[in-house]
Amino acid sequence: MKLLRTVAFNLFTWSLVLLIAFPLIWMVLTSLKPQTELFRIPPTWLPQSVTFEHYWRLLTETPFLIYFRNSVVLATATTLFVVTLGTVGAYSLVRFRYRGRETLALLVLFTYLLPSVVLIIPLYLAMVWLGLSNTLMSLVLAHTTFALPYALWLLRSFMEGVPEDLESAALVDGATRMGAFKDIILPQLLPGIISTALFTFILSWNEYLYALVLVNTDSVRPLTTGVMSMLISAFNIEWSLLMAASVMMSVPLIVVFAFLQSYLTRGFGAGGVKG
Amino acid sequence: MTAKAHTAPALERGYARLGVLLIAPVIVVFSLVIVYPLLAAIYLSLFQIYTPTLQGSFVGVDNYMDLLTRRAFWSSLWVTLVWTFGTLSLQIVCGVGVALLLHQNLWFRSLARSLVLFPYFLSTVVAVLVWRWLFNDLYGALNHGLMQIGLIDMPVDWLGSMPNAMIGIILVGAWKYFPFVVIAVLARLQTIPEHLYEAAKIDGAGPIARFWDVTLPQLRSVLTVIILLRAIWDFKEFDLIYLLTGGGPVTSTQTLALLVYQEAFALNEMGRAAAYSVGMMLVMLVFMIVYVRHSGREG
Amino acid sequence: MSPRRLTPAVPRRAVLGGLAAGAAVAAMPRRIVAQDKVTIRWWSPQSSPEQLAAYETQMRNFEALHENVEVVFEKTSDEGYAPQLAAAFASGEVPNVVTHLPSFAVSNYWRNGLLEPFNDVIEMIGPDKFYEGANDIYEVDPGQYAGTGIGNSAANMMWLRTDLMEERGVEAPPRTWDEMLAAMEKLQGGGIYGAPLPYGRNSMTTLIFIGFIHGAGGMVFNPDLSVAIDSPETRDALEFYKAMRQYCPPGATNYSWGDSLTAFVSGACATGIYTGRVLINVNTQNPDIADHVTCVRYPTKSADIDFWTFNDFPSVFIPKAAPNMEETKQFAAFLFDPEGYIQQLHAAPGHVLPVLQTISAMPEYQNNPIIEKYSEEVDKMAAAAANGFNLGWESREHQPNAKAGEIVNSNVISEMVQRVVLNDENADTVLSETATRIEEIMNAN
Amino acid sequence: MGQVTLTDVRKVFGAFTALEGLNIDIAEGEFVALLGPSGCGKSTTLRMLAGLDFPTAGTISIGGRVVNDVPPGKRDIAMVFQSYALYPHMTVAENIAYPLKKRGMPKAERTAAVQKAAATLQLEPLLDRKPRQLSGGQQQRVALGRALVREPKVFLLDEPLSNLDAKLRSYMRAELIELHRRIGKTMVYVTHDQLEAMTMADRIAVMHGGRLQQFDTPAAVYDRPANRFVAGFIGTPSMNLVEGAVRDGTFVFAGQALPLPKDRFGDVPEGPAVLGLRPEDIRLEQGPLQGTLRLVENSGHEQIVTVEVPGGTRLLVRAEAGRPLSMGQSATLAVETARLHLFAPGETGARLGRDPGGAVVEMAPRQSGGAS
Repeated sequence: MKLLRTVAFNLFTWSLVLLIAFPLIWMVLTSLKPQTELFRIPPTWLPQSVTFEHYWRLLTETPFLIYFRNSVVLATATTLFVVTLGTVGAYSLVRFRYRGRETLALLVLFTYLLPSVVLIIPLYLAMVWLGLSNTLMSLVLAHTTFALPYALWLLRSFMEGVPEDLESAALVDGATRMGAFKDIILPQLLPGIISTALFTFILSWNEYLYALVLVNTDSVRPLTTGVMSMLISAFNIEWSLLMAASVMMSVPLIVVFAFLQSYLTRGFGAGGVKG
Repeated sequence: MTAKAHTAPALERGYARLGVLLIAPVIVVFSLVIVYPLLAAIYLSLFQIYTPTLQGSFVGVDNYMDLLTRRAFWSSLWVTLVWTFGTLSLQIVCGVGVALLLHQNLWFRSLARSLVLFPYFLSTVVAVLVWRWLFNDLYGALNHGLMQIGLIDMPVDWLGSMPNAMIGIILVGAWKYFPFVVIAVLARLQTIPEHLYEAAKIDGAGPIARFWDVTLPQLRSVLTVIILLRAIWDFKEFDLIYLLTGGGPVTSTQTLALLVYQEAFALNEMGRAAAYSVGMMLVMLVFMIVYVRHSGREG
Repeated sequence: MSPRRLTPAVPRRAVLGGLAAGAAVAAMPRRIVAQDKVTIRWWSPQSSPEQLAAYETQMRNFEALHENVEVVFEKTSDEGYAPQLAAAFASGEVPNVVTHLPSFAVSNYWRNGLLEPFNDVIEMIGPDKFYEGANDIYEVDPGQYAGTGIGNSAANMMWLRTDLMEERGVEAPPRTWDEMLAAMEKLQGGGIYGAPLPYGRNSMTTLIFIGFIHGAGGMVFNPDLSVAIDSPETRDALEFYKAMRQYCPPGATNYSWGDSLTAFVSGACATGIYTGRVLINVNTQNPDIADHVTCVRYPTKSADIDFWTFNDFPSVFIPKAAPNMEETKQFAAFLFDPEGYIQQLHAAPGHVLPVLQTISAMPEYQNNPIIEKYSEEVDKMAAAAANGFNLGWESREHQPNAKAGEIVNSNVISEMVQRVVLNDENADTVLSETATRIEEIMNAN
Repeated sequence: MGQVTLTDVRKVFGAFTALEGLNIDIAEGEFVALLGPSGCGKSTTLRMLAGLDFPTAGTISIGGRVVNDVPPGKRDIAMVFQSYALYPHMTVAENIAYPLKKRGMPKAERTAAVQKAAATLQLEPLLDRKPRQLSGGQQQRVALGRALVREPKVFLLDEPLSNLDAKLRSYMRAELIELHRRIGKTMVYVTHDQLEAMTMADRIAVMHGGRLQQFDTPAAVYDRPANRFVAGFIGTPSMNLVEGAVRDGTFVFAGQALPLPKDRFGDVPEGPAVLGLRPEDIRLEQGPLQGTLRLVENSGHEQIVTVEVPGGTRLLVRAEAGRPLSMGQSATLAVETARLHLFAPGETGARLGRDPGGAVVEMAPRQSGGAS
């Protein structure tokens, strides 16, 4: 009886899981179908012949790898920048007392409300003034607009989860504030930092609107807009290539995910969502 | 030395200085990438401006009068609210439900979790492409599958007519973002002490009663935060809707973010776009304050 | 209409200066521009792999002739060019040459004082090489050109499957709307739809439907640019467009160019509506039907109403703020150098048609498998495109309409189609509201 | 060397005054307990000594040096936290070595010092473990080890035993006493547990509401509480405190009159006052008070009896084990009048009258005293 219940539960849950994952499975299947099979009516569920030509074309005939490199550089730089600023800033917000601290914390929440659409043009002008227009750096700064508040907010809760006594103990033991930060707080904060870094990376990796407006050279275009403009045009929608590109865009995320999934969930548990 | 020590807590001031120093980079960056564009947007909203040149004339509050009197803003606000409410509730219900399932003992639980969580990490562009391909009227798997199992005879037009288009974006939005709820709820579920359930069992509570009386109250704080965050993000959502329906049919799925984009870049009315976005922020601010007040009082 | 009215009182610096006032960034140093090498940036939304290869040839050829010049191609898109150019103009960091935007974008930017006069370039190319009247659309003031065409396109050709026509007993291509509906009745069925007309809220629906308004004998604007859309002809067009809905795939409510094209090329629809791009796509993606496609001009309401071909006049223009103007103009003219220009045209044979009659005549141009195989169709399209119009210029009598871009982008016309066809709203109400909205847009700024 | 002095220390958090006019003088080698209920300011005092909090006014000096502006690490102190605050990512050895490392001690010396401290505290087998692999008592010893190893002038201990179970706590208490005896360093020990304070400290500083109430030896605090708060706070079960008035050389309450010894209370003016009587100073014998037994709690070695006297006042009385007592029984009470206390009314009403020795009790709490 109990076994039966277990089996039924597993079957039910797994069919639900597969249903949720179906679009992803379909994406992979489509990317393996030859172009001629793609537009068959009715569609075939499983590819009748499997081909990797779309992947090959993507890598050899299109600037996909350039976009890919740009995305990697962009997301990594954004992550480094935002997490560094965020960690130090969160330390300041949580463990120091000075005037305006509370207001600042409130402001962070407020910046959540800003729609990206509003910021684009002024931001673009600022980038030009800074001499950064049409560079990856301009996207790094633009991504900061949404990534930094989020990172700061996450890291703040993680920081609050680090017992204050640890820092006090380090101070008494002879460390300076920064020494205690480096020796004691950073190692304690590491899971939180990793978790925040992952979220930041993903946000930046997936961003579309700023990338659409702020850069227009293939040499600095990231994957999101690169793939869209390359494969969806007025004269063709290359679904098979798109699906192949989609799979390849997701590969780094899969890798990251496979290795660090526990950080994501555990990180959240450690205080990320306590508010 | 003694006299100085009496009056000034120099050590404390030193620490405060260090604290300010540490937050300074954040403030500088915030001023550059958030405060300045925000002020600029408010400033721009007082002009009538041709987007490509940013040339324009001062019109005072005309753009705000436009906002109040024209239907566009209000109908987009309504669309935004429908979308936000629809997708958010679906995200919460599915998120909590799936989290509860994944919290149980499941075969290959870790794999199942990865599969479920993955849509959240997928690029919006990819998610939209995959779904547009699924929704495709002629070659799409969704119509084909539904026809095979006999639910429909003719392909359904998923994104081009109402209410399908709204249902479509709500569905894709929920699919894309419910894993966020799953992650957070799952993390919280793992910290609910087992003895609470045991106590409830001893008191004779069945599984459903245990969910309502034990699980849900324990989840409340986390749900409060999730709802706030997701509501803000959904309210602002641009990529997903823009790429899925572009706001159509007619303006049935044109949310405020899309309206702002259209005013700014299709109609070249940067001033009005700025005014609309300021309006959009105010709406969000009001909702947020009401929500925070409300949940603060309950909690 | 006077250009003065479009250039408001406050100078550009007023707004920009105000923006700068609050921003510390204003004080930051500008990027140091590389000195010796002159860089020319070229933007286009058209960038299929074949076209890119052609561009590459043109750029390298030019660089070979001008040692100190480096040309870089930067891709934009039909959806993305508006915000990107907006950002570029706003910042002054403009590209040197922009190609393949619709002609009405050119007049819009010109009216706002953003473009460099193009007369010099036309002189360099040789005004007599152009087809007669090819540059009329760019003549913003008498003798003053804002740009020129990089090509012509006949966007609303009706594509037909001759094999299906034979099989289903359709003897001749339809000439009138009634014949069209009759043909649809026969052609649809067996998993094949009649036509991939666009009903989406996008520019394709707008542009194609404007063709149908003209097909009913109506127009959107009177020659003096007063709004003329609220007319019985538009009603007829809406009615016909609505009647066609049942012959279009369900997803046509969201169709844009790519979807519509693919629907014909994949064999899902018996007819198509597109430019000559169909030819190359059919040959590469669905060779089975490649021998059975042909095209005619799209039917009109009755045989006494003339065909109206939609030609978006893919353009070339130079932003006024572009640096290195001398080299820029030389490069713009060089785009029409036969070797590169023909390769560019061959990248999508029949899609972009030459604007220089000297080119059409060249054997190098004619010597292309697609153009040879479909010479009849290509000729038909060339003739149609040469007499084509668009919303920026609805007839020879019309003044150029600088607001056409905003009207297309506002989706006001595609929304009108959707409201009547999809939402079944009352056509009279919708039409009068549409007319009002168009007037508003015309009067804005 | 290890003397600690707080002079007129005041601490204000926003609108809340946490400490007011605090003066404490701790001698070299002394073991002082800061005792009081939670929120009395004892932890704040300790944190200010450590340099983790900052006095709003006043001076703190350690070893004769004013340390207000000296960062914690340079004050030559060591601190043991209630949570132990062991660094979770370091092994036991690394934890203990951390303060030495921060002072730049070479590695070899560090290892030797760690070994020595570990030997003292029997931590050798645990040196390579991480804190989370240790029991509470072991963690406690590591925290002590980390404090010991750097040989500071002053030890600060913040409720170090409160997270241990009762048995371990009494064991560690003895250990700490032993440790203090052996190393002879100044120790400041914060606790809310009077038993710890009474058994371990040379002197106890009783604090309440941000003020020092009494600072004296355990015996003095017990026998001569400086005010009503100290009287009620020290002692288990706590002292009976009865509101009434002094009239005609007697203490009058609820219609009863208790004669006051003239040598001690002859100078006390008439008027409202509070009578203090420890349970062991009342006996269930023939005496001036009548009462009824309301509750008898037998703990094996003694019985605590709640007696209700007319007027409703309830008094706790300590009685020897084995004596037959039952609820509802009536009894008379004898009072050891020589040991009764009298306080001015109010929550911290001062002690009234003379001590048995004859000196008039100071009206203000005693603030300092010589080393005992």
